[in-house]
Amino acid sequence: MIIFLLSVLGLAIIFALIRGFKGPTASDRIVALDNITTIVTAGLVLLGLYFERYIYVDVSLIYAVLGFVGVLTLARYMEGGL
Amino acid sequence: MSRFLFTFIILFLIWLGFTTSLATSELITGAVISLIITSFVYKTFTDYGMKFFSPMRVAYIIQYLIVFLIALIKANLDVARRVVDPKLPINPGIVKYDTKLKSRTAKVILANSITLTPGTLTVDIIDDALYIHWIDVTSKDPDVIYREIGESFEKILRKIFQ
Amino acid sequence: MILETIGYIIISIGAIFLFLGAFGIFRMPDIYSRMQAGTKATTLGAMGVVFGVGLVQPEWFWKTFIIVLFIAISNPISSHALARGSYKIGIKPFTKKEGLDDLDGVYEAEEEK
Amino acid sequence: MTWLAVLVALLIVVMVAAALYSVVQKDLILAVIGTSVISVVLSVLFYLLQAPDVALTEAAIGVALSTIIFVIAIKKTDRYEE
Repeated sequence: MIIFLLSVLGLAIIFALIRGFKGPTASDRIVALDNITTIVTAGLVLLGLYFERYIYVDVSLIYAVLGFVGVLTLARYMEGGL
Repeated sequence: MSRFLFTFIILFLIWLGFTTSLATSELITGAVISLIITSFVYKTFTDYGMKFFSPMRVAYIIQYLIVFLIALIKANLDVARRVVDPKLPINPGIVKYDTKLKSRTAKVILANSITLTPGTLTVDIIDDALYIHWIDVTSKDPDVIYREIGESFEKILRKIFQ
Repeated sequence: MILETIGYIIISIGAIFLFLGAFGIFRMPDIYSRMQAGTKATTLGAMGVVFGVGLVQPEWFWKTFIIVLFIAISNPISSHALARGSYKIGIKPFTKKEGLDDLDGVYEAEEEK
Repeated sequence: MTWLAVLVALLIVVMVAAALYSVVQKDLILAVIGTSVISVVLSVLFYLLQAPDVALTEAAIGVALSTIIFVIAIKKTDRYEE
Protein backbone atom coordinates (compact mmCIF):
# COMPACT_ATOMS: atom_id res chain seq x y z
CA MET A 1 0.00 0.00 0.00
CA ILE A 2 2.65 2.53 1.06
CA ILE A 3 4.84 1.49 -1.89
CA PHE A 4 1.97 2.17 -4.29
CA LEU A 5 1.39 5.62 -2.77
CA LEU A 6 5.10 6.35 -3.00
CA SER A 7 5.12 5.46 -6.67
CA VAL A 8 2.24 7.91 -7.24
CA LEU A 9 4.37 10.61 -5.59
CA GLY A 10 7.34 9.53 -7.75
CA LEU A 11 5.22 9.98 -10.87
CA ALA A 12 4.25 13.47 -9.65
CA ILE A 13 7.93 14.35 -9.16
CA ILE A 14 8.69 13.14 -12.68
CA PHE A 15 6.00 15.45 -14.15
CA ALA A 16 7.39 18.39 -12.18
CA LEU A 17 10.92 17.54 -13.35
CA ILE A 18 9.80 17.51 -16.98
CA ARG A 19 8.38 21.01 -16.49
CA GLY A 20 11.65 21.97 -14.82
CA PHE A 21 13.74 20.87 -17.77
CA LYS A 22 11.32 22.25 -20.39
CA GLY A 23 9.90 25.42 -18.85
CA PRO A 24 10.55 28.46 -21.06
CA THR A 25 11.43 30.98 -18.34
CA ALA A 26 13.35 30.80 -15.06
CA SER A 27 10.11 31.33 -13.08
CA ASP A 28 8.64 28.10 -14.44
CA ARG A 29 11.65 26.21 -13.22
CA ILE A 30 11.44 27.79 -9.78
CA VAL A 31 7.76 26.80 -9.56
CA ALA A 32 8.75 23.25 -10.43
CA LEU A 33 11.47 23.30 -7.73
CA ASP A 34 9.01 24.61 -5.15
CA ASN A 35 6.61 21.80 -5.95
CA ILE A 36 9.32 19.15 -5.85
CA THR A 37 10.28 20.36 -2.36
CA THR A 38 6.67 20.12 -1.15
CA ILE A 39 6.17 16.66 -2.66
CA VAL A 40 9.44 15.48 -1.08
CA THR A 41 8.25 16.80 2.30
CA ALA A 42 5.17 14.59 2.06
CA GLY A 43 7.10 11.64 0.64
CA LEU A 44 9.66 11.63 3.45
CA VAL A 45 6.92 11.43 6.08
CA LEU A 46 5.45 8.50 4.17
CA LEU A 47 8.86 6.79 4.04
CA GLY A 48 9.18 7.34 7.77
CA LEU A 49 5.88 5.48 8.19
CA TYR A 50 7.24 2.64 6.05
CA PHE A 51 10.45 2.26 8.09
CA GLU A 52 8.57 3.04 11.34
CA ARG A 53 11.27 5.31 12.75
CA TYR A 54 10.26 8.52 14.50
CA ILE A 55 13.55 10.36 13.89
CA TYR A 56 12.83 10.36 10.14
CA VAL A 57 9.97 12.82 10.59
CA ASP A 58 12.48 15.48 11.68
CA VAL A 59 13.98 15.66 8.19
CA SER A 60 10.54 16.45 6.83
CA LEU A 61 10.09 19.11 9.50
CA ILE A 62 13.28 20.81 8.30
CA TYR A 63 11.92 20.79 4.75
CA ALA A 64 8.62 22.28 5.85
CA VAL A 65 10.32 25.07 7.82
CA LEU A 66 13.23 25.91 5.50
CA GLY A 67 12.09 24.64 2.11
CA PHE A 68 10.53 27.93 1.08
CA VAL A 69 13.53 30.09 2.01
CA GLY A 70 15.46 29.11 -1.13
CA VAL A 71 12.46 29.82 -3.36
CA LEU A 72 11.88 33.14 -1.61
CA THR A 73 15.51 34.17 -2.21
CA LEU A 74 15.32 33.29 -5.89
CA ALA A 75 12.03 35.20 -6.24
CA ARG A 76 13.49 38.28 -4.56
CA TYR A 77 16.49 38.13 -6.89
CA MET A 78 14.27 37.97 -9.98
CA GLU A 79 12.33 41.01 -8.81
CA GLY A 80 15.54 42.98 -8.36
CA GLY A 81 15.29 43.35 -4.61
CA LEU A 82 17.46 41.44 -2.11
CA MET B 1 4.05 43.96 28.55
CA SER B 2 1.03 42.22 27.13
CA ARG B 3 2.73 42.00 23.75
CA PHE B 4 5.77 40.47 25.43
CA LEU B 5 3.66 37.75 27.04
CA PHE B 6 1.81 37.02 23.80
CA THR B 7 5.05 36.54 21.82
CA PHE B 8 6.49 34.36 24.58
CA ILE B 9 3.46 32.08 24.64
CA ILE B 10 3.42 31.63 20.86
CA LEU B 11 7.17 30.88 20.72
CA PHE B 12 6.96 28.44 23.63
CA LEU B 13 4.08 26.57 21.96
CA ILE B 14 6.15 26.25 18.77
CA TRP B 15 9.06 24.92 20.85
CA LEU B 16 6.75 22.33 22.44
CA GLY B 17 5.63 21.25 19.00
CA PHE B 18 9.21 20.89 17.78
CA THR B 19 10.45 18.80 20.69
CA THR B 20 7.19 16.99 21.58
CA SER B 21 8.48 16.07 25.05
CA LEU B 22 7.63 17.27 28.55
CA ALA B 23 10.98 16.53 30.23
CA THR B 24 12.00 19.24 32.72
CA SER B 25 15.34 20.03 31.03
CA GLU B 26 13.63 20.50 27.65
CA LEU B 27 11.03 22.81 29.18
CA ILE B 28 13.67 24.97 30.90
CA THR B 29 15.79 25.23 27.74
CA GLY B 30 12.72 26.15 25.74
CA ALA B 31 11.67 28.82 28.21
CA VAL B 32 15.13 30.41 28.23
CA ILE B 33 15.44 30.42 24.44
CA SER B 34 11.91 31.79 24.02
CA LEU B 35 12.71 34.58 26.50
CA ILE B 36 15.88 35.56 24.62
CA ILE B 37 14.12 35.64 21.24
CA THR B 38 11.09 37.43 22.68
CA SER B 39 13.20 40.23 24.12
CA PHE B 40 14.48 40.95 20.63
CA VAL B 41 11.35 40.66 18.50
CA TYR B 42 8.30 41.46 20.64
CA LYS B 43 7.96 44.99 19.31
CA THR B 44 7.58 43.87 15.71
CA PHE B 45 5.97 40.46 16.25
CA THR B 46 2.45 41.62 17.00
CA ASP B 47 0.32 44.74 17.25
CA TYR B 48 -2.28 43.27 19.59
CA GLY B 49 -0.94 41.46 22.64
CA MET B 50 -2.87 39.38 25.14
CA LYS B 51 -6.28 40.83 24.34
CA PHE B 52 -6.11 38.65 21.25
CA PHE B 53 -7.01 35.66 23.41
CA SER B 54 -10.48 36.88 24.42
CA PRO B 55 -13.11 34.12 24.10
CA MET B 56 -15.03 35.92 21.36
CA ARG B 57 -11.92 36.17 19.21
CA VAL B 58 -11.04 32.52 19.74
CA ALA B 59 -14.54 31.55 18.64
CA TYR B 60 -14.20 33.69 15.51
CA ILE B 61 -10.79 32.18 14.75
CA ILE B 62 -12.27 28.68 14.93
CA GLN B 63 -15.13 29.77 12.66
CA TYR B 64 -12.58 31.23 10.24
CA LEU B 65 -10.62 27.98 10.18
CA ILE B 66 -13.76 26.00 9.34
CA VAL B 67 -14.77 28.39 6.52
CA PHE B 68 -11.19 28.28 5.24
CA LEU B 69 -10.95 24.47 5.24
CA ILE B 70 -14.22 24.11 3.32
CA ALA B 71 -13.01 26.69 0.77
CA LEU B 72 -9.66 24.86 0.47
CA ILE B 73 -11.31 21.54 -0.32
CA LYS B 74 -13.64 23.21 -2.84
CA ALA B 75 -10.62 24.89 -4.44
CA ASN B 76 -8.89 21.58 -4.90
CA LEU B 77 -11.89 19.89 -6.48
CA ASP B 78 -12.12 22.91 -8.80
CA VAL B 79 -8.44 22.66 -9.77
CA ALA B 80 -8.74 18.90 -10.28
CA ARG B 81 -11.72 19.39 -12.59
CA ARG B 82 -9.91 21.99 -14.68
CA VAL B 83 -6.68 20.03 -14.93
CA VAL B 84 -8.25 16.72 -15.92
CA ASP B 85 -10.68 18.19 -18.47
CA PRO B 86 -9.11 17.68 -21.93
CA LYS B 87 -10.46 21.05 -23.19
CA LEU B 88 -8.73 23.01 -20.37
CA PRO B 89 -11.67 25.36 -19.50
CA ILE B 90 -9.84 28.49 -18.31
CA ASN B 91 -10.24 32.21 -18.96
CA PRO B 92 -7.48 33.83 -16.89
CA GLY B 93 -6.90 37.48 -16.10
CA ILE B 94 -5.71 39.82 -13.34
CA VAL B 95 -8.38 41.78 -11.45
CA LYS B 96 -8.21 44.52 -8.83
CA TYR B 97 -9.81 43.79 -5.47
CA ASP B 98 -10.38 46.59 -2.96
CA THR B 99 -10.16 45.46 0.63
CA LYS B 100 -11.79 47.30 3.52
CA LEU B 101 -9.40 45.86 6.10
CA LYS B 102 -6.98 48.25 7.79
CA SER B 103 -4.64 46.04 9.84
CA ARG B 104 -1.49 44.75 8.10
CA THR B 105 -1.72 41.31 9.69
CA ALA B 106 -5.30 40.95 8.51
CA LYS B 107 -4.29 41.88 4.95
CA VAL B 108 -1.56 39.23 4.93
CA ILE B 109 -3.95 36.57 6.23
CA LEU B 110 -6.54 37.61 3.65
CA ALA B 111 -3.96 37.39 0.84
CA ASN B 112 -2.83 33.94 1.96
CA SER B 113 -6.40 32.70 2.22
CA ILE B 114 -7.25 34.05 -1.22
CA THR B 115 -4.25 32.25 -2.66
CA LEU B 116 -5.53 28.95 -1.31
CA THR B 117 -9.20 29.31 -2.34
CA PRO B 118 -10.93 28.52 -5.63
CA GLY B 119 -9.29 29.84 -8.76
CA THR B 120 -7.51 32.87 -7.31
CA LEU B 121 -3.87 33.80 -6.65
CA THR B 122 -2.71 37.04 -5.04
CA VAL B 123 -0.02 38.70 -7.17
CA ASP B 124 0.61 41.93 -5.27
CA ILE B 125 -0.68 44.21 -2.53
CA ILE B 126 -0.41 47.96 -3.16
CA ASP B 127 -1.94 50.02 -0.34
CA ASP B 128 -5.59 48.92 -0.14
CA ALA B 129 -5.74 47.10 -3.45
CA LEU B 130 -5.03 43.42 -3.91
CA TYR B 131 -4.19 42.37 -7.47
CA ILE B 132 -5.49 38.89 -8.00
CA HIS B 133 -4.92 36.43 -10.82
CA TRP B 134 -8.30 34.82 -11.42
CA ILE B 135 -8.38 31.68 -13.50
CA ASP B 136 -11.95 32.13 -14.69
CA VAL B 137 -12.88 35.82 -14.98
CA THR B 138 -16.67 35.97 -15.07
CA SER B 139 -17.13 39.71 -14.58
CA LYS B 140 -15.16 42.95 -14.23
CA ASP B 141 -17.67 44.60 -11.90
CA PRO B 142 -15.97 45.43 -8.54
CA ASP B 143 -19.03 44.39 -6.49
CA VAL B 144 -19.18 40.98 -8.15
CA ILE B 145 -15.42 40.55 -7.64
CA TYR B 146 -15.75 41.48 -3.96
CA ARG B 147 -18.62 39.06 -3.42
CA GLU B 148 -17.14 36.14 -5.34
CA ILE B 149 -13.59 36.24 -4.02
CA GLY B 150 -13.28 37.37 -0.45
CA GLU B 151 -16.47 38.48 1.24
CA SER B 152 -16.88 35.46 3.51
CA PHE B 153 -13.30 35.77 4.79
CA GLU B 154 -13.34 39.52 5.15
CA LYS B 155 -16.47 39.57 7.33
CA ILE B 156 -14.88 37.28 9.92
CA LEU B 157 -11.43 38.91 9.70
CA ARG B 158 -12.97 42.33 10.41
CA LYS B 159 -14.50 40.93 13.58
CA ILE B 160 -11.19 39.38 14.66
CA PHE B 161 -8.97 42.40 13.98
CA GLN B 162 -11.25 45.31 14.84
CA MET C 1 -7.91 0.13 13.63
CA ILE C 2 -10.66 2.51 12.49
CA LEU C 3 -8.24 5.41 12.92
CA GLU C 4 -5.71 3.57 10.76
CA THR C 5 -8.22 3.03 7.94
CA ILE C 6 -9.27 6.70 8.02
CA GLY C 7 -5.58 7.67 7.99
CA TYR C 8 -4.86 5.58 4.91
CA ILE C 9 -7.89 7.02 3.11
CA ILE C 10 -6.70 10.58 3.84
CA ILE C 11 -3.17 9.70 2.69
CA SER C 12 -4.53 8.31 -0.59
CA ILE C 13 -6.61 11.45 -1.25
CA GLY C 14 -3.56 13.58 -0.51
CA ALA C 15 -1.39 11.56 -2.88
CA ILE C 16 -3.96 11.94 -5.66
CA PHE C 17 -4.04 15.72 -5.16
CA LEU C 18 -0.23 15.90 -5.17
CA PHE C 19 -0.23 14.04 -8.48
CA LEU C 20 -2.91 16.35 -9.93
CA GLY C 21 -0.92 19.38 -8.84
CA ALA C 22 2.21 18.20 -10.62
CA PHE C 23 0.10 17.29 -13.67
CA GLY C 24 -1.38 20.79 -13.62
CA ILE C 25 2.09 22.32 -13.63
CA PHE C 26 2.84 20.17 -16.64
CA ARG C 27 -0.32 21.09 -18.56
CA MET C 28 -1.25 24.73 -17.92
CA PRO C 29 -0.44 27.36 -20.56
CA ASP C 30 1.29 30.13 -18.57
CA ILE C 31 3.19 30.66 -15.34
CA TYR C 32 0.34 32.12 -13.27
CA SER C 33 -2.09 29.31 -14.09
CA ARG C 34 0.66 26.82 -13.34
CA MET C 35 1.17 28.44 -9.97
CA GLN C 36 -2.56 28.18 -9.28
CA ALA C 37 -2.60 24.43 -9.86
CA GLY C 38 0.75 23.96 -8.17
CA THR C 39 0.07 25.90 -4.98
CA LYS C 40 -3.46 24.80 -4.21
CA ALA C 41 -3.27 21.14 -5.08
CA THR C 42 0.17 20.53 -3.60
CA THR C 43 -0.69 22.35 -0.38
CA LEU C 44 -3.81 20.29 0.32
CA GLY C 45 -2.07 17.15 -0.95
CA ALA C 46 0.93 17.50 1.34
CA MET C 47 -1.30 18.48 4.26
CA GLY C 48 -3.44 15.40 3.65
CA VAL C 49 -0.52 12.98 3.42
CA VAL C 50 1.23 14.31 6.54
CA PHE C 51 -1.98 14.51 8.58
CA GLY C 52 -2.94 10.98 7.52
CA VAL C 53 0.41 9.66 8.74
CA GLY C 54 -0.29 11.39 12.05
CA LEU C 55 -3.58 9.48 12.29
CA VAL C 56 -1.99 6.12 11.44
CA GLN C 57 0.73 6.60 14.10
CA PRO C 58 -1.03 8.51 16.91
CA GLU C 59 2.17 9.14 18.90
CA TRP C 60 3.54 11.16 15.96
CA PHE C 61 0.46 13.35 15.86
CA TRP C 62 1.86 16.58 17.32
CA LYS C 63 4.92 16.70 15.12
CA THR C 64 2.89 16.03 11.99
CA PHE C 65 0.48 18.74 13.10
CA ILE C 66 3.36 21.24 13.28
CA ILE C 67 4.47 20.20 9.79
CA VAL C 68 0.93 20.74 8.45
CA LEU C 69 0.84 24.19 10.05
CA PHE C 70 4.14 25.24 8.50
CA ILE C 71 3.16 23.94 5.06
CA ALA C 72 -0.09 25.91 5.22
CA ILE C 73 1.75 29.12 6.15
CA SER C 74 4.87 28.93 3.99
CA ASN C 75 3.52 27.62 0.68
CA PRO C 76 1.27 30.57 -0.25
CA ILE C 77 3.99 33.04 0.77
CA SER C 78 6.54 31.58 -1.61
CA SER C 79 4.09 31.43 -4.50
CA HIS C 80 2.98 35.00 -3.83
CA ALA C 81 6.59 36.23 -3.91
CA LEU C 82 7.22 34.28 -7.09
CA ALA C 83 4.11 35.67 -8.85
CA ARG C 84 5.11 39.24 -7.96
CA GLY C 85 8.69 38.65 -9.12
CA SER C 86 7.54 37.18 -12.43
CA TYR C 87 5.24 40.12 -13.08
CA LYS C 88 7.95 42.63 -12.28
CA ILE C 89 10.40 41.14 -14.79
CA GLY C 90 7.71 41.49 -17.44
CA ILE C 91 6.07 38.09 -17.90
CA LYS C 92 2.55 38.94 -19.07
CA PRO C 93 -0.32 36.62 -18.12
CA PHE C 94 -1.93 34.52 -20.83
CA THR C 95 -5.42 35.91 -21.56
CA LYS C 96 -8.04 34.87 -24.07
CA LYS C 97 -9.55 38.37 -24.41
CA GLU C 98 -8.07 41.88 -24.30
CA GLY C 99 -8.27 44.11 -21.23
CA LEU C 100 -8.30 41.45 -18.56
CA ASP C 101 -5.00 42.58 -17.03
CA ASP C 102 -5.64 45.21 -14.36
CA LEU C 103 -2.03 45.26 -13.17
CA ASP C 104 -0.84 46.49 -16.58
CA GLY C 105 0.99 49.79 -16.10
CA VAL C 106 0.51 50.02 -12.34
CA TYR C 107 4.21 49.63 -11.55
CA GLU C 108 5.18 52.32 -14.06
CA ALA C 109 2.70 54.72 -12.42
CA GLU C 110 4.20 53.88 -9.02
CA GLU C 111 7.69 54.62 -10.35
CA GLU C 112 6.69 58.10 -11.54
CA LYS C 113 5.19 59.07 -8.18
CA MET D 1 14.21 -4.80 -0.90
CA THR D 2 14.31 -4.72 -4.67
CA TRP D 3 12.11 -1.63 -5.03
CA LEU D 4 14.51 0.22 -2.75
CA ALA D 5 17.43 -0.59 -5.07
CA VAL D 6 15.39 0.57 -8.07
CA LEU D 7 14.49 3.80 -6.30
CA VAL D 8 18.12 4.50 -5.40
CA ALA D 9 19.19 3.87 -9.01
CA LEU D 10 16.49 6.23 -10.32
CA LEU D 11 17.49 8.93 -7.86
CA ILE D 12 21.12 8.66 -8.92
CA VAL D 13 20.09 9.03 -12.58
CA VAL D 14 18.07 12.18 -11.76
CA MET D 15 20.99 13.55 -9.74
CA VAL D 16 23.51 13.04 -12.55
CA ALA D 17 21.10 14.62 -15.06
CA ALA D 18 20.61 17.67 -12.84
CA ALA D 19 24.37 17.98 -12.29
CA LEU D 20 25.05 17.88 -16.04
CA TYR D 21 22.29 20.43 -16.62
CA SER D 22 23.74 22.87 -14.14
CA VAL D 23 27.27 22.48 -15.53
CA VAL D 24 26.25 23.04 -19.15
CA GLN D 25 23.86 25.95 -18.41
CA LYS D 26 25.00 29.47 -19.33
CA ASP D 27 22.33 31.24 -17.26
CA LEU D 28 23.70 30.96 -13.72
CA ILE D 29 20.31 31.28 -11.98
CA LEU D 30 19.19 28.12 -13.78
CA ALA D 31 22.41 26.47 -12.65
CA VAL D 32 21.58 27.39 -9.05
CA ILE D 33 18.14 25.78 -9.48
CA GLY D 34 19.93 22.68 -10.77
CA THR D 35 22.14 22.50 -7.68
CA SER D 36 19.04 22.90 -5.53
CA VAL D 37 17.48 19.85 -7.20
CA ILE D 38 20.74 17.95 -6.63
CA SER D 39 20.68 18.69 -2.91
CA VAL D 40 17.02 17.66 -2.57
CA VAL D 41 17.72 14.33 -4.30
CA LEU D 42 20.93 13.85 -2.30
CA SER D 43 19.14 14.31 0.97
CA VAL D 44 16.51 11.73 -0.04
CA LEU D 45 19.38 9.37 -0.89
CA PHE D 46 21.02 9.84 2.53
CA TYR D 47 17.64 9.21 4.07
CA LEU D 48 17.17 5.94 2.18
CA LEU D 49 20.68 4.79 3.14
CA GLN D 50 19.73 4.99 6.85
CA ALA D 51 21.53 8.23 7.74
CA PRO D 52 18.77 10.63 8.86
CA ASP D 53 21.19 12.96 10.67
CA VAL D 54 23.22 13.56 7.51
CA ALA D 55 19.99 14.01 5.56
CA LEU D 56 18.89 16.64 8.09
CA THR D 57 22.08 18.64 7.63
CA GLU D 58 22.02 18.30 3.87
CA ALA D 59 18.42 19.52 3.78
CA ALA D 60 19.14 22.57 5.91
CA ILE D 61 22.35 23.57 4.13
CA GLY D 62 21.52 22.55 0.58
CA VAL D 63 18.03 24.00 0.30
CA ALA D 64 18.41 27.22 2.25
CA LEU D 65 21.99 28.27 2.91
CA SER D 66 23.86 27.39 -0.28
CA THR D 67 21.08 28.79 -2.47
CA ILE D 68 21.22 32.11 -0.60
CA ILE D 69 25.01 32.31 -0.86
CA PHE D 70 24.98 31.50 -4.60
CA VAL D 71 22.26 34.05 -5.31
CA ILE D 72 24.11 36.78 -3.40
CA ALA D 73 27.28 35.94 -5.33
CA ILE D 74 25.38 36.19 -8.65
CA LYS D 75 23.85 39.48 -7.54
CA LYS D 76 27.34 40.89 -6.91
CA THR D 77 28.70 39.68 -10.26
CA ASP D 78 27.00 38.73 -13.54
CA ARG D 79 23.99 36.61 -14.30
CA TYR D 80 25.15 35.27 -17.67
CA GLU D 81 28.32 33.33 -18.35
CA GLU D 82 30.28 34.27 -21.48
